[in-house]
Amino acid sequence: MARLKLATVWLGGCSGCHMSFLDLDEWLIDLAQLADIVFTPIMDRKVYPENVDAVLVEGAIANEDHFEFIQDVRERSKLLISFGDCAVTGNVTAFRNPLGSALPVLERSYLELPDLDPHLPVEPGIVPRLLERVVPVHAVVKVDAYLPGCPPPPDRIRLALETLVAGKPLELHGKDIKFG
Amino acid sequence: MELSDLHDIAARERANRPPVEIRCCSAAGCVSSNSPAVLEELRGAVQSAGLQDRVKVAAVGCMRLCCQGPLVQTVPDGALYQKVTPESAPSIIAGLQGGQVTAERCDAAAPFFTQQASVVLENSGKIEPERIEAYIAVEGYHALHHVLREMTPAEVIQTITRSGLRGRGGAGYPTGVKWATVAKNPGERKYVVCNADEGDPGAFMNRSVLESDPHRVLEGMAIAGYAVGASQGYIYCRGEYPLAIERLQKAIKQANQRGLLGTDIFASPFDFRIDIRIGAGAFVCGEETALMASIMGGRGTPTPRPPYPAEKGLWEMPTLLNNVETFANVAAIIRRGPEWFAGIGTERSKGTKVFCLTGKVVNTGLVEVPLGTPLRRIVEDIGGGAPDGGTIKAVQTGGPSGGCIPAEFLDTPVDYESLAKLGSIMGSGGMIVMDQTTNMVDVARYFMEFCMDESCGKCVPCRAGTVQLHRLLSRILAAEAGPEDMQRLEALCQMVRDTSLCGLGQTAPNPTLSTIHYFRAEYEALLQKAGPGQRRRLPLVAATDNSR
Amino acid sequence: MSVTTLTIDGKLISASQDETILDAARGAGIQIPTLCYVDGLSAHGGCRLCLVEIGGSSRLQPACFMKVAEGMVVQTDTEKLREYRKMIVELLFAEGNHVCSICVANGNCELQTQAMDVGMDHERLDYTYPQRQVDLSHERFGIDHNRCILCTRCVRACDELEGAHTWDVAGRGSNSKVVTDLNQPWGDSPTCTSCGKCFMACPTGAIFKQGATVAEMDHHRAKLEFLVNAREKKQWHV
Amino acid sequence: MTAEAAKKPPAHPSGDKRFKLLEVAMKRHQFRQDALIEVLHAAQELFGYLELDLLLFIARHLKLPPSRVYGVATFYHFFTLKPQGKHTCVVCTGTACFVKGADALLAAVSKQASVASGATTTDGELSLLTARCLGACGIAPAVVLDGKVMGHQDAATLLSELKGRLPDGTLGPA
Repeated sequence: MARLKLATVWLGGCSGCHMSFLDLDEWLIDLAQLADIVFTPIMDRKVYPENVDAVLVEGAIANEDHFEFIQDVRERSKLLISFGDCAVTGNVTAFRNPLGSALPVLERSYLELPDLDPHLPVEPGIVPRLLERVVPVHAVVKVDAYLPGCPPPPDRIRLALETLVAGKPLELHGKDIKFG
Repeated sequence: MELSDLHDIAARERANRPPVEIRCCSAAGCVSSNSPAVLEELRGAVQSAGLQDRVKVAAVGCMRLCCQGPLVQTVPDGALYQKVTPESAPSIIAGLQGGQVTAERCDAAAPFFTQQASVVLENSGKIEPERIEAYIAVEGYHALHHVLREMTPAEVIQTITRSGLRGRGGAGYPTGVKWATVAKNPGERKYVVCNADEGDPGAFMNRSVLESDPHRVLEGMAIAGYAVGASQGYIYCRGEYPLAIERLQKAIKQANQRGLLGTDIFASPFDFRIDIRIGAGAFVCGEETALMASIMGGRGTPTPRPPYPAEKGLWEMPTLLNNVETFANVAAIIRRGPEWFAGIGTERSKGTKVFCLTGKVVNTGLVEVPLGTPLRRIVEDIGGGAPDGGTIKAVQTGGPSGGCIPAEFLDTPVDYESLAKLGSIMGSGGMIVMDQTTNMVDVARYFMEFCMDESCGKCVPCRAGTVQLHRLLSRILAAEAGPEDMQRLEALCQMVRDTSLCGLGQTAPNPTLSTIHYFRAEYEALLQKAGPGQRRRLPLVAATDNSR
Repeated sequence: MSVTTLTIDGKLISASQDETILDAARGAGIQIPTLCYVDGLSAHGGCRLCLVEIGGSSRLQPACFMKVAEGMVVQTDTEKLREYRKMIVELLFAEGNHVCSICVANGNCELQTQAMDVGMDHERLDYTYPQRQVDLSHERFGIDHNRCILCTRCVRACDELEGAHTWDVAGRGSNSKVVTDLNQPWGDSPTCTSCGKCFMACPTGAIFKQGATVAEMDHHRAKLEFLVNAREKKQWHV
Repeated sequence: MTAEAAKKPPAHPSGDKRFKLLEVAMKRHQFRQDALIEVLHAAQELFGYLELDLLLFIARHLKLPPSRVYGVATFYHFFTLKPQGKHTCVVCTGTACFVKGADALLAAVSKQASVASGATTTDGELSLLTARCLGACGIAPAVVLDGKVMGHQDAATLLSELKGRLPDGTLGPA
């Protein structure tokens, strides 16, 4: 059997889901026996590769880079798994949505609070523009499975990865789909 | 008050009637087209022509062809005038003396008038609604007398049952069965409630009946009170109908003064009081449990049934709830017999039904026809078809709870079962014609917005489900939705229909479901327009380059 | 009291005539999900989670309201009901701003538990992100309307158990919200006795104890039933 | 009757005669709690809108919890807790009016006067409101301007009628 090509992606989130992933500790060594990690924010690779078997996506879609990138990820991956509450629900990243737009947050952070040189950051091509609304991943691309949790506890991640490696459909139940 | 007194009043009324009567509509439709000024001009012209002894100017109720108001009719010759202005009005009086009439003639022999029936509206446009004597002169309150003196409550209920009358508020529940249930349920007090919270947009039959012939409703309620053993009645009337409320108040006062309501009616031991409760702008209060909550001074939120109002209604007592039009049929049934009534209509839908014909149709106004009349006769013969050479695309019946019937089914007889078979309902009687310019997805969204705004908020599927349905419909309409949204729309429609607490939520998906059923192509076209969307477009405008 | 026999999920059950389907089912160890229902308070019938199928009727009925009847055949867990329950929970999540990860009730929340029970692993509907307020004016409690599911348990607890009727529902439809008195700050309420029954009744983290932090708050909901038994039956179940 | 039950709430301290009239209206209903909606109708007729102070006055006289009074007052669309503009323009959005272009009427006034539906212009001159259905479908689309029902309206006729009633400035440039 061909080794699973696995990727992880970090969008609008706090990286907590990736930390939880790293909390799998020595099981990561077992995982390395079963799968190749072909793309992840914790290794230095700039371009998302083709023909990824499964990808764990952390974080919500909060800016235009996320929006473009997730579509590349979708096109190049067989299975896309929303990884953690930000990807699944928007979670804390989407906290600003009830304000109606991104502007109140930017104004608060960059105009009202700073003592020195208050201005809105505008760096086309360097700082991606924020979307008016933060949306969960499945609002933009098709998602194949969901792994909720803030962050998903390591044993839940392990269960998911073991299922994927075994080539079984990933469907979690009961406490394994607990939000928060 | 005795029967002889009724006869005396009627005789006096007839004796005092001058040879010519000029009837001017004073119902709300014509009032907004300036009929009060027309009325004043007519009265002035009679004065100045010195015709007071020969000509009477009467403010009557609705003459049905609302789009051509104000309407004026001269009796006995029956000449009918439309769009009468204060300027053209005096010429009608001049015409009586051979002068030239400049007021616009309306063809009283047109199908709009000749193809209609008259049971509920038999007095409408003929008698003065603000005078009880006028009602008594057309045998008003005779049925109540007959019932109190000659019939037992059981016999009254039997008569109503035999007539085959069904509730005119929407669902068509057999009236006699309902009365029998309230009558047999024990309770130290019982109530009769008239639902005059006519909330369906595009429906004003009840307003018209209340403004044109209010005593008819009071008499029907009193008969019902006797039949079920109630001594208190409430009329719950929409606040949007100030004229109807005013006329009801006057009518109740007159009936009380004449001893036709109150205590010991017709020297019998029967007491019956009627009070008005004025709604305050909440469609959901047309639902019977919400209506009762509102009568008791609370938020108009429904409660699960059972228990039904017939068991535990107002203040936990057995309560009979019927709609205005249902009560308006009662006295006629008693007067003319159940067999007469059962002879009108179809096997399972007896009697007539009043519809409000509006929308993209030449003749808009009130239409009363026997149940079972083909829809085509109503919209094409009586209604005159679509205006400006247009073609009829669909007819919407039943308001926000109803559906859109496509033109290919215009030959369907209008009765409870046939409409239900087409995915619509009779409802209270709104009938809105749509022509080829009408976008059916927009219609579905319009009704969903209505239900969303009118949801009371008590149950989750209606409160939150209508919001989601409205969003989905808006997205489809904006050509931003995909096939999965369409699937979700249909699934959510079913869920809201099956799980909502009351009729509002249970029927809120109907206009959407019926337009999907008959006009799916219009939905598909919008999905096509949205395209498959290989790469999703940026759905949301970015904010950061707003550098100020 | 006459006894009725009925079938719930294929199990023959006897119940007293005035019992609801919910009571009868629970008595027989059959769990029907609820959110707006809470022991000790009157039934509300708003959340629709406890809808059941009754043989011979096409209409689903709320188990918390519907009384048992002789020979009744009830199904509480069909595929249709499961799907509808899931949609109800999704509607609730889409309607408010529920962020479990930073909620005081995380781990003690009935909505969160329902989401797990109905198998909701993501939201299929659009989040609406309403703009809602947080009121921290009361010295002991706070209310975060973002987490309110309008179950009215606080309203009923305050009215039926405490008798103060500080809470009620204002507005309507999706603009409904629970208010104290004339929609004034809770801390200024002249009718509130600070008894905490609304807090005990709340199924989510909407009404919370001041100073509670993420995931540490328990509501002690059984206290309400304890009070009812003590007050009405003069029985203290300690 | 106990002393507690007989306790009558004090007259309103403002001395405003309208409170006296409202008391008379409540008395006509024997201060019955189930007459709350009738009393709210009367109060709004007298005062134009329902201030919190007024709601509290009603709660005290009917011996109802304030939250209940507030809940009922905000449930029904007829009742308003905010003062209305000097002029009111109610656009009927019933089905017959919808089919005949009520949306366009609403949009025209909303745009011209820069006021959202349900709100009042900043100068307090005009409140733009909608009605579910006036029951005047025969003359659709219908509008009620300062209490007067006008049928067969279009954006031009309605705006020119408004122009005649409103001071310069309430309606923006054409």
